[in-house]
Amino acid sequence: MKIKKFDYEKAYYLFKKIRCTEEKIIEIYESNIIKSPVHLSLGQESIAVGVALASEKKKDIVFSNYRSHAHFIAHGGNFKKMWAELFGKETGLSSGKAGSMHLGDLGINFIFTSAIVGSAISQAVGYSLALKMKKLNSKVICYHGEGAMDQGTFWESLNFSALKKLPILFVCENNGLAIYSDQRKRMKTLDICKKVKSFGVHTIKIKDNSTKNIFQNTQKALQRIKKNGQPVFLEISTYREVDHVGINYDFALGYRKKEKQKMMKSLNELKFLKQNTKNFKQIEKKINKEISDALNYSLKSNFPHKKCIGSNVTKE
Amino acid sequence: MKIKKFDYEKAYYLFKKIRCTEEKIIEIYESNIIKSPVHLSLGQESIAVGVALASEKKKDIVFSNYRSHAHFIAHGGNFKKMWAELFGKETGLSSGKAGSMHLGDLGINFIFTSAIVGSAISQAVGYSLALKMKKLNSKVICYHGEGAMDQGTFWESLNFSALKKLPILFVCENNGLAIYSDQRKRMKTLDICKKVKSFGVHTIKIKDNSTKNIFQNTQKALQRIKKNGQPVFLEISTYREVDHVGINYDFALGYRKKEKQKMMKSLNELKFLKQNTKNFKQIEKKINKEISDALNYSLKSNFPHKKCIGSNVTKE
Amino acid sequence: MLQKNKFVNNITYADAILSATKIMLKKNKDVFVFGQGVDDPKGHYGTTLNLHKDFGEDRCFDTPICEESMTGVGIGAAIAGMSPILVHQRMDFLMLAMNQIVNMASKIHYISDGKLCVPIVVRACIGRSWGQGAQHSQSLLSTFAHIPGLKVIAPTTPHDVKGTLITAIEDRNPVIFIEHRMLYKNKGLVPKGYYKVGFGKSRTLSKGCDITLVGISFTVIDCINAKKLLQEKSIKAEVIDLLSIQPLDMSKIVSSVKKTKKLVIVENDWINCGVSSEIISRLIETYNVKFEVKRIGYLFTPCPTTSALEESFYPSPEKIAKVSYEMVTKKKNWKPRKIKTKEIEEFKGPF
Amino acid sequence: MLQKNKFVNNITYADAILSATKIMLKKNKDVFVFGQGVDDPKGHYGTTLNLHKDFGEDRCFDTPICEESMTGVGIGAAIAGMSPILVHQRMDFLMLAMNQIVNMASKIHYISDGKLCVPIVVRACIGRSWGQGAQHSQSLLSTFAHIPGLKVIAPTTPHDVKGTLITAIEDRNPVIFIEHRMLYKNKGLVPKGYYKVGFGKSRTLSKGCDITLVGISFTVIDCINAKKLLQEKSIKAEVIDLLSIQPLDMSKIVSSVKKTKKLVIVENDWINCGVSSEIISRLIETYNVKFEVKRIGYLFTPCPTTSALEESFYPSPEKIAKVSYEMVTKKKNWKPRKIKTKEIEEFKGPF
Ligand SMILES: Cc1ncc(C[n+]2csc(CCOP(=O)(O)OP(=O)(O)O)c2C)c(N)n1
Ligand SMILES: Cc1ncc(C[n+]2csc(CCOP(=O)(O)OP(=O)(O)O)c2C)c(N)n1
Ligand SMILES: [Mg+2]
Ligand SMILES: [Mg+2]
Repeated sequence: MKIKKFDYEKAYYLFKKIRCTEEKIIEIYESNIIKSPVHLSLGQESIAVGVALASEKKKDIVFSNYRSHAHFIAHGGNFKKMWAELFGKETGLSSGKAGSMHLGDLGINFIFTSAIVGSAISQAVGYSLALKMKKLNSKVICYHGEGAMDQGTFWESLNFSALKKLPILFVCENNGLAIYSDQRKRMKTLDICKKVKSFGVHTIKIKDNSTKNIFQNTQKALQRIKKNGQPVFLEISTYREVDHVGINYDFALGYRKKEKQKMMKSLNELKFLKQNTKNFKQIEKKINKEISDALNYSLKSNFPHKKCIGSNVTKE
Repeated sequence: MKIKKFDYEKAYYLFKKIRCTEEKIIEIYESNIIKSPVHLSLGQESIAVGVALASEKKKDIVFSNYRSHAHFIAHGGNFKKMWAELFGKETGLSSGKAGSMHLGDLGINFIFTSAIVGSAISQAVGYSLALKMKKLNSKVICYHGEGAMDQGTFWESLNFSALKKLPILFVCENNGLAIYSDQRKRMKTLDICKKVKSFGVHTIKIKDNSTKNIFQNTQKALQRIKKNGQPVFLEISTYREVDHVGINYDFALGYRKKEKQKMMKSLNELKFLKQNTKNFKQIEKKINKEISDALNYSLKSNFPHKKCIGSNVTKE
Repeated sequence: MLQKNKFVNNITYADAILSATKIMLKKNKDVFVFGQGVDDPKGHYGTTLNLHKDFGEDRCFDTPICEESMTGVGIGAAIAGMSPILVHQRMDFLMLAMNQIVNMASKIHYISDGKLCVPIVVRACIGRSWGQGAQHSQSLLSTFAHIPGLKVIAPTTPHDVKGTLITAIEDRNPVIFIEHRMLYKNKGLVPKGYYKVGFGKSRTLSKGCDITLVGISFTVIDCINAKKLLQEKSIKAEVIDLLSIQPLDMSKIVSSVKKTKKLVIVENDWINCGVSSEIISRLIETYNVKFEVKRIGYLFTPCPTTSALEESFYPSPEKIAKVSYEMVTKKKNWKPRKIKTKEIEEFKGPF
Repeated sequence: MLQKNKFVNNITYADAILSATKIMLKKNKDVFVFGQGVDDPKGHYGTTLNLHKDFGEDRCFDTPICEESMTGVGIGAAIAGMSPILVHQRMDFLMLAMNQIVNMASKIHYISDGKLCVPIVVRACIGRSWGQGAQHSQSLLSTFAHIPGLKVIAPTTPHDVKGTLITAIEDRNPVIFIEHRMLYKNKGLVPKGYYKVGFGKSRTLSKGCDITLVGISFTVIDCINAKKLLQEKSIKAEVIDLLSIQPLDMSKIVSSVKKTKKLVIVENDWINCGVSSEIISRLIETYNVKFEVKRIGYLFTPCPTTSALEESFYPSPEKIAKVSYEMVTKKKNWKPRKIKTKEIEEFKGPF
C-alpha cells in the first residue's frame, strides 16, 4: 500500500458532492418523487470522505447501513444509478427493488446495505474471513453507528474478527444518537474504545471533524491491517444535522438543543477544504452537472416492469 | 444484611450432599431410569456452596442453567422433588415436564432453568429490574458459564444492568470449556473481568477453589449491591471433572489432558471442609438418608398421567 | 351499535392504543411500557406519547437497541410479577428476539408446570408501502401462531385495538400484539373507559350471502373495499375480521361458509404455511362443509421498495373483488375499477 | 433399485453426510465447514468427524457460541464467493439466528436484484426423545418454508441425505438443511461418489392403493412402520417422503391422492400453520381432487421431558395406522399393536 498524500481537491469534490446531493434530495422530497424513507448524512460527510480517500478503491470492500449516501458517493459508486434507485426506476442499482436503505454497487465492492441495525457487521467480518481464506490482499471497511454497538452481535463479531485475525476496519460514526435516543440513555460507559480494546482490537479515536485527520488515521489503520492482518476500530465523533429519517431539522421536537457550533462544523470543514482547492469553481460546476445529469437520467428512466417483481427471488 | 461467618459445617454438608448426589446419579445412570441428559457439577461444587451460603435464602432470586444440580442443592431446593423430577415422576418439581435441564423451586426463588446458552441472563436482569421497581430489598444471583459470555446477549444484559443500576450478582463459573471447546478457541482476550469492567460493572476475580474465599467475596459483593444497588460480576475459575453431558470421564476423547492436580482440587477442598467439621459422621449419615429417602420417594411415585401433557400450556 | 356520546369518542387507532395503555397504567402499578423510542417526541406514532411524563420515567422508558435481551428483560420482569408492554417499531425486528419468544416465553409456564407465568405483551407494528422495502414490511403472523404457549392477536378497528390491548395486558400469557402502521390514523367509535374484547373471537364486520371474505389486520380494509366493488356487481360479500390468530375462531367462518359456500382468505402475509392454510385445513378436516376457496396474500417475493412494484406485491380490493366475482359468477368478464385505499394513498412518510 | 457393490456402500445417515461433505471439500476449495464442535472428538454425531485433520483447520473450525453472528459470518463469506456449511447442534438454536436467516440471507439476492447471492448451507438437527425437553426438540420447518428466498430440505434416507447435501452445497441460495438425530445411525445403500438428488421432488417410498401417507423427516419412519401395521388389516398404504419442503412438490401427492382418495399427512412438527396445511390448501385450491384428510403431528404443547409424556407428544406408527384404518374402513374397531420404533427404543443418550 502506497502512502498517499491528502488531496484537498478530491476531498472538496467528494464532500461538496455529498452535500449537494443531500440538498437536492431535500429540495425535491416534498414532491413525493422519492417515495421512500431517506436517512441523510448531512454533518457526517467528513468521515466518508476521509475514509474513502484513504482506502483502496475497487480493492477494499465496503459495508455500510441505511445511512449510506455519503459512503456510497465518497467511495465512488455509480451516481446516476444511485439517483435512479432513489426514484425507484429500472435503471437504478437494483431496478428500484432496494431504494435508499439498501444501496449497493459491486463496481466498487460496495455491498448492498441493510436496514436492520447492526446486522451487516457480522457479514462484513465474514467477508473479511473469505478474503483471508482466499489469500486476497484486500480489506473490509465496515461503517456503523454507535447505536449498532448496543447490539450484542457487534461484540460477537468484534471478538471473532480478533480471534481469527481478520483484515477489517470498523468505522464507528458516533453521532451520539439512535433516532432520538441519546447514547447516554443506552450505554452505561461512553468510552467505546476502551470496551473495544478489552476485546483485543486496536482502536483509534478521532474527536474532531477534520477530513484530513480522518484520512490520515484511516490510512494508518489500513496499513496496520495490511501489515499484521488484524482488525482495527476507528471511532469518529460526528454530528447529525437533520432528523434521523426524512429531510427536516428536528430541533422543534425538543429532544435536543440546536447547537450552533456543532451545526456549523461540517460547513466550516467544507469551507476549509474549499480554501485549499484552487479550481473549486470548476469542481462545483462539475458536481452540478453530475447532479442534473443524474436527475434527468432518473426522470427519463422507466419504472421497472411489473413482472420484474418476481425475478431474482432465488438464483437459478 | 448481617455479616455472616463462614460455617464449615454447613459448607461441608452442602458440598458433600452435592457430591453424593452426583455420584448417585452416576451409579444409577446406566440403568436408564433417568431418561434424560444430565450435566454434572462435579468439580464445581465450591462455587455453588460458597455463593449460596453468602446469599439470603428465600429472599434472593437464583437464576442458573442446565448445569444446576449443585446450585439447586446448595440454595436448598426441595431435594425429594428434584430427584422425582430427574426420574420424570408426577411428584417432581414440574411433574416431570422439566427434567434435569430445567430444575426450579419457587420455595427458594430458584427460577426454572433454561438449556439455551445465555438465554436466562437477560431474564435475570429483568427480574432484578422488577425488584427495583417494586422496591423489594432483595437481589438476583445469576450463575452462568464463561461460554455464555460468547453470546452477545451477555453484553447487552450487562450493559442494561449497569445502565439501570440493578441489584444483580453475575456469577461466572469459568471452567474454560464449552462442551469440548476451549475458551481460547472462542475468545480473543481471556481477561473477562477487564471486559466486564469496561462496561461499567464492578468485578471480583477468584482464582482458587476455596469455598470460604468464594463465600467471603460473594458476601462482599452482595453487600455492595445492597448498598449502592448496582451490579457486581464475580468470575470464579473452576474445573469440570467429567464430560459436558452424561456421567463419564472424557479424557479418552483426547481433547484435554487429565490434570491430576485439577482433578483433585474439589476433593481436596471437600477434605479440608471435613477436617473443620466436627460431626461430619452425623452429617454424612444425614446425607445418605436424604438420598435414600429421595430415591425411594421418587421410585414409588407415579409417572404423570397422560392427560397431564396438555395442562399448563397457557395460563387460564 | 355504538353511538358517539359522552362515553364514546371518535378517535384514531393510535389514540385507542394510548387510551388502553393509560387505563392499564393507572389501574395496575405493575404495568410498564418500554421499547426503543417509546418516550421520544413521536411516541411510536402517538401510541405511547408522553406516558413517561404522565406516569414517570420508570414506567415508560427507552431502551438500547438490543431486541433479544430487552425481550428477556421483559420476560424476567413478567416472571417477577410485573406486566411489561414491549414496543417494537417493526415486526421485522422481532426476528432478533425469536429465541426469547419461541424458546423461552412460550415455554416457561409449561416447563414450570404452571408455577411461573409470563404476562408480557409484545407490541409489533407491520410496516407497509412508501418504500418500506424488504426489511420493514414483514408480517410473519403464522410464525408465531405455529408456537404453542403464545397468543397472537391482530386487531383492525380502533374499538378492537383498545379492547384487545386491555385483554392482552391482563392476560397472564405472552401475547404477540400485532398492529399495522397504515391503521394508526383510522378513526372509529371507542368507549372512553375500561372494556375488554376477548381473544379467540373473530368479528363479522358486515353481512352478505354470496361469498365470505376473511381479512387479517390491514387486509380487512381491503376486504371492506372489495365488498364495495362487488356491490357494483350485486354480489353481497360477508366480511370477517379474523382478529384473533391464536387462538383461532372457526365458528364465524364455518357458519358463513355454510351459507355462502365460497371463501376468499386474504392474508396480510405470505401465504405459504400461513394462517389461511390453517383455516382451510380445519374446514376440510373437521367441519362438514363443501366450499370453494382462494387464498390471496403477499406475492412470494421479498417486498420491493419501488412503488412501481409494491402494488403487485400486496393484496388489493381489486384483486379480491376479481377473484370473488369469478368464484361467484364463474365468469372472467370483469375488471374492477381501481379503488383508492386512502391509508396507502395519503401516506407520505418519512417512516 | 440400488445394489451393494463396489460403487455402493451400506452406510449410516451420518456417514452419508460426512461423505457428501468430503466430496465437496475436495471438489471445491471454496467450501468450508464451521459451527460449534464440528472439530471436536464427536464431530457432530460423526457427520464432521476429523474434517479439520483431513482438510485443515481453516476449512473445518469451531466457533464461539453466538449463532446470530456466526450466521452473519457465513452469509458474508458466501457473498464473497465462499460456500460455507454452518452446523447447528439443534434446530432450536436457529431461533438466535432468525434475523440473519429471515431478514438477511433470504433477501440479499432480491435486494441486490441478482447481483449478490448467498450460497450458505445451514445444517440443523432436530432433537427427539430421551428427555430432550422443550428446548432441544423443536422442528419449525414451516417457519422457514414461509419465507421466500430460502430453500428447505429434510431428507430421511442415507441416499437422499448425501445427494441433497451435495445439491445444497452447490445451490447458490441459502438452504436450510434439516437433519434428525434419530436418523443418524440408520443405514442404507449409498453410492460412494458424487451424485445429486434434486430439490423440489418428493419421493414415493412404497406403493399402495388404499391410503396415502405423507411423512416428513423422522415421521417417514413412522409412516413406514404404520404401513406394516396396516398390512395386518390388508390395507395398502402408499408412503411418500416429502423430502423437499420448499420448493414443495405436489405432483406425487396429487397423483397418489387421486388414486387413494385418502390422505394422512404426518408433520414432524406442530400442525398449526404447518406444511401439512399448505399441502391441503394447495390440493383444494388448485387441484381438482376429492379426498378425505387428517393431519397428525406434535401435540400442541411444548415438548415434555419425561418419557411418560413424550409418547403422547409425538406421532407414532399406531396413531397413524389407527387414523388410516378408520378413514379406510369407516370403522373404529381396531387398536393397532404397539410397534417398537428401534431408533427411539435403542437410544440411551446422553445427548
Ligand atoms: C434491529 C433494529 N432495531 C431498531 C431499528 C430502528 N432503527 C433504525 S436506525 C436506528 C438508530 C441506529 O443508530 P446508530 O447505529 O447510531 O446509527 P445512526 O442512525 O445514528 O447513523 C434504529 C433504532 C432497526 N432498524 N433495526
Ligand atoms: C444457544 C445455544 N447454543 C449452543 C448450545 C449447546 N451447548 C450446550 S451447553 C454449551 C456450552 C456452554 O458453555 P458454558 O456457558 O461455559 O457452560 P458450561 O457447560 O461450561 O457450564 C453449548 C455450546 C445451547 N444449548 N444453546
Ligand atoms: Mg448514531
Ligand atoms: Mg464453561
